Amino acid sequence: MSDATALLREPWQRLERQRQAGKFGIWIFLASETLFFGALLLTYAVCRIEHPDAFAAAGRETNIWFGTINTAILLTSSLTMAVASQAAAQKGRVRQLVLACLGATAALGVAFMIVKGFEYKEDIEKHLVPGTGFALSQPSAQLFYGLYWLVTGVHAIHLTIGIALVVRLVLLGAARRIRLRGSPELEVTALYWHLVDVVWIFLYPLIYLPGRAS
Amino acid sequence: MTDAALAGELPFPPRPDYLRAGSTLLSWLATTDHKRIAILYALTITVFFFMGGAAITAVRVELFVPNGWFLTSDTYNRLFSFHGIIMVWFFLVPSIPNTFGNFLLPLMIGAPDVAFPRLNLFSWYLTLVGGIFAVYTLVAGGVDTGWTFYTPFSTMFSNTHVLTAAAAVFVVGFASIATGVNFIATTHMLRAPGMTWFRLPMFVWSIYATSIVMVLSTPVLAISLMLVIAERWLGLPIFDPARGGDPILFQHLFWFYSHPAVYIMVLPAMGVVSEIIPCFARRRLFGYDFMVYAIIAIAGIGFFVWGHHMFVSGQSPYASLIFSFLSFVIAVPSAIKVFNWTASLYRGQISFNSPMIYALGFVGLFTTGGLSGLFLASIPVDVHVTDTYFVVAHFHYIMVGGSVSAFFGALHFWWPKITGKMYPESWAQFAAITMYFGFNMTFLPQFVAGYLGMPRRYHTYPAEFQVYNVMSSAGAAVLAAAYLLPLVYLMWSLFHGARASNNPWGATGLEWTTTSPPPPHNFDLQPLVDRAPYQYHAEGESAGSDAPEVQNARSLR
Amino acid sequence: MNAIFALPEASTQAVRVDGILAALVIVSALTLALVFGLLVSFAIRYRRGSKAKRGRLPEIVNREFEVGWTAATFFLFAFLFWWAASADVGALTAPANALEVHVLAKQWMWKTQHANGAREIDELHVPVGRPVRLVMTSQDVIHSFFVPAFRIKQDVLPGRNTETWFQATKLGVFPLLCAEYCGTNHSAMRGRITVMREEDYARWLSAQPEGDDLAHVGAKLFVSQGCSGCHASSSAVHAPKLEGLYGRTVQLSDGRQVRADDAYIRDSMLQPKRDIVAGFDPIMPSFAGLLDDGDIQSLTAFIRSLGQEHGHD
Amino acid sequence: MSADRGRQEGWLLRLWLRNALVWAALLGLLVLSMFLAYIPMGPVTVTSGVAIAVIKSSLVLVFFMELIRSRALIRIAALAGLVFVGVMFALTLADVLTRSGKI
Repeated sequence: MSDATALLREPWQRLERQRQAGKFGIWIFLASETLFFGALLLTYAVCRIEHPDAFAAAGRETNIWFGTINTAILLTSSLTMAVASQAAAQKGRVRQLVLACLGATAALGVAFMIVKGFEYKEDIEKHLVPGTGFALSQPSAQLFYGLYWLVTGVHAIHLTIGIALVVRLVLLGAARRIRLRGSPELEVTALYWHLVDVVWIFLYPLIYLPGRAS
Repeated sequence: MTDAALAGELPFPPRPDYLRAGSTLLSWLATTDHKRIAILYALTITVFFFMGGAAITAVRVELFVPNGWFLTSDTYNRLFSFHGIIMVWFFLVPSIPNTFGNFLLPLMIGAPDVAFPRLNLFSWYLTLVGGIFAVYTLVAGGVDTGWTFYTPFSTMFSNTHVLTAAAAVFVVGFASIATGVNFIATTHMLRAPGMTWFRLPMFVWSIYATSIVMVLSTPVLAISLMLVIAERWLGLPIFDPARGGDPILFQHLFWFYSHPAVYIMVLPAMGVVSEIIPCFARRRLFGYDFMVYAIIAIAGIGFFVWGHHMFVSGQSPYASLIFSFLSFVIAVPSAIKVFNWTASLYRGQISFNSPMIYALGFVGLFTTGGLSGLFLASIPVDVHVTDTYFVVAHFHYIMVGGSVSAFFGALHFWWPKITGKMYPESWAQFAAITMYFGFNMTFLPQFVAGYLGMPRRYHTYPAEFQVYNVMSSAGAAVLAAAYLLPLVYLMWSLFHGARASNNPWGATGLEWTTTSPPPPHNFDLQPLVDRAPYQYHAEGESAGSDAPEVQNARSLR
Repeated sequence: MNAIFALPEASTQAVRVDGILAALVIVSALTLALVFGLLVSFAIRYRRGSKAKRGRLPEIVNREFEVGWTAATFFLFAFLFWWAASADVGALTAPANALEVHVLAKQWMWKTQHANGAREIDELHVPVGRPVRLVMTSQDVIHSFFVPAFRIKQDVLPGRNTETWFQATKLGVFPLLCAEYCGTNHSAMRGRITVMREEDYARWLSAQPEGDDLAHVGAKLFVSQGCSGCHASSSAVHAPKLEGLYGRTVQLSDGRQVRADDAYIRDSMLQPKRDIVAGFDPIMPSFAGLLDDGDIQSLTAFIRSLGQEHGHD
Repeated sequence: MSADRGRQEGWLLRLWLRNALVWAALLGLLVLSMFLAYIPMGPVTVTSGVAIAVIKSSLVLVFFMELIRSRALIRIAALAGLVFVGVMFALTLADVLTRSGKI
């Protein structure tokens, strides 16, 4: 009982209701995020419709191995996050498992960022930064890379926030400052993490796959 | 036992109201009480309202003569840009939702607070940060893109502080999203027992619909501004025509937000008016369920019509036809609302307190503004009048004649509840009437000037338009005086006004069943709702009684 | 210049627009009269304490009332849409015999150029009673070509052509304004349209200094930019011939058909790989960045002239 | 006590199994989409990449984000974002795709 009261916040009287509200709230926020990334993808779609060849040529220059490995890493992090969140919703003794899975999730997130860092380094060396000295001759190929840097950057910011939230849960949970079992915060963090994953699932074919067939 | 004891007043120990529940600065700056946050917002937007107003005063003074007389073109452009940015994002968008919505939403549904009180406070701080960016922009020399930030002017050609201005709007956008999330969750999760969806007051419905629009449209604004920032600051080409970028794409993204934003500004105003008219006509709101459907329809269809801002932009003519049709469609629910407000007066007992004058003024001005919208939905007419003063007049009728009138109506209607003080009624009536006439003097001539071909955002203009500009500027002076008046007498009432009773207007909403001002957690007893709103008289009757049925079954009168 | 209280109807489009506008004004005035009339009469009749009858409400069912006025407004608006939209669709394409005038907008001036090469700045002379098609582009930001007396307005975009047309019906001088905010001197970006009799126009045109006409400038570019290396009829490279191309329907390699209009020719120069003509290899390089908007207009005029030489139109 | 433990372990196994299955499907689709990208099929190649992304994200939404077990309200919230993204794409592309042609 005292556990439940520890998790309860103003203005709620029952934890269950508070949990529902938190979950509902984060889903509304995720709907908002859908529009956020949707608008970016729309920008990409319009530019690609107007310049299909330049986008194919530009897409060929990306490193598909970095992209694919990173996608696999994020998908795996979603698995560990899903297990953490579903286990925490159960009654059993699951603290160790939840902590381990959360730790793995954060580690995979960091791994993604490291791979991304290597990829960025390579991109810069290949002169794929728009502006003077850009590697490709078509001017519209710069649109692709303008969007590439922006979209991956915004995704990376989201992922960094996600990693911070997960690490916070791990630290607080390990120090027994909060109870992870049944924690609304864990549920909310997990949903956010999965959305960041979903965004990447869409970015993968748009960034790494154009122009491979020709 | 005395009557008072029966009425449940005595058993409670004396407790301070929300204004007196703490007096340190920290108790305000770190508060999570939705009512205090509402006050913080009110102070913030008041400052911005008068900043935006000062900018446009200079513009109107400059426009007295065709070739300008005390401003350079650059200064002029910065002033109207600043006016637009401040008034749209720092006054109109947060005005009714974040002040009255914040204050009233929990009270009206019988909740102790909003669903996420700390998020609520965070959203105010975001507004403040955005505001600091905006003021910095002004102090540093201003921005001259207009509030629309059209590319490639904003990304490649303007030499002014586009970055900080865009950042200001970007940040305040997230405040909007946070507020929207909060209000939607509050409406779903915290309604008092018995407060079913179709017992919600129209104001709650309007705030709910507004929040949905905020949550789903604002992120697209954020993206459009982020793209501008990315191109300008990081040099990432997105809209650069030399590299194949598409400037019209920016307009799509921008208007995908900015048209629904009009509904963010006007839906809450409709909610306010739907509260005030029944109260002062002592009548049930005519066609409550249709009013609900209309507000949801407006919020939804509002996302489908943005292309009518782009009929001359080079947009495909097929797309223009679709947008034109949808723009006509959205006028239908707006018309329904006007008819219903009017019908609500039928066989009432109408008194003309200042909130009612504002509300009736709203109906008239909103109707005028809405009808002028039909001109803009018709492609051939729009081609002629778009980007002229006709459009300026049109949206000021909706946003100033509509939203700002309703804002002042709400301010007077709920002032006793918020502050516990009554304001001087005849001063308020005088201000309301002055505002109405000043407004029409300012903006009615602009319809004509626009039709005759005066483009908007013109520093100098052909001499034949001078007569209209002089009328406008004279009207603006009256309007400015009418806006300053309430500032004076409302401040006066804080110190010298009579104490307000719990329900000075004899209204039916839950907010009137608690004390004025309310206690920190709103209600001493959890309200229990057993009836629909606006029961000013018995079903099927028409005359209003003076003893309406308030929604709280626990509240004995 | 315009009168203070009325705007001349100086084009065919102006009459159409004013017709719809008048109808809208009448609809609006009637609606306003209805709403204001009801507001005021209810406000007076049912003011607090008045003697007007209250009592039980008459048995008019709410729902039918609501459905009734919803349907009524919907049909009214649908009719207005249909009317305005058909006027719009009817005026979308310029008549085939239209004079073509090129407009180049820049901060903060209008440059116009007639088919024979005569150039004007902030001015445009046109004959009365003859449709004029404007092909417009911008060198910098978005501008908007606005002639109130003709009721036309069209944004002028960088990196793209936009078109509008008008047929002047009145002689006189009419203001030309920029209607899309374009920076510091936006409000000074004004010009004049002079509508002249056909014979006066011809005389005026021939009196203009011998500007190189667009097609000749284009012909020079055709050689200097290396286009002729592949597209000249003598060339050994397998490239589409341009004679008689303009206005023709072209079969593309992916099965689509397009009309070879200004936009298509422009795209073919800037993004040659987008629309490959059936039977040819995608070997043409892009000329984006090498040709500015004026060059493209000249080259397009040259390709047009090739079509005319072969009697194709 | 041990029965209790056994029950818990059985449950844990099911939890891992269920999620691992989804994860395997996701990785399979990832490999498939990379493979398909190298086969020249014109517009089908582009579509296949996006279509697979839609399937993958649906898997994440339904199973990892537990939409399958959520209340109707949550599903509506999730759907709302998608619907309005659809509106934004549909109407913007209505312009972009029909732009060059004049009626």
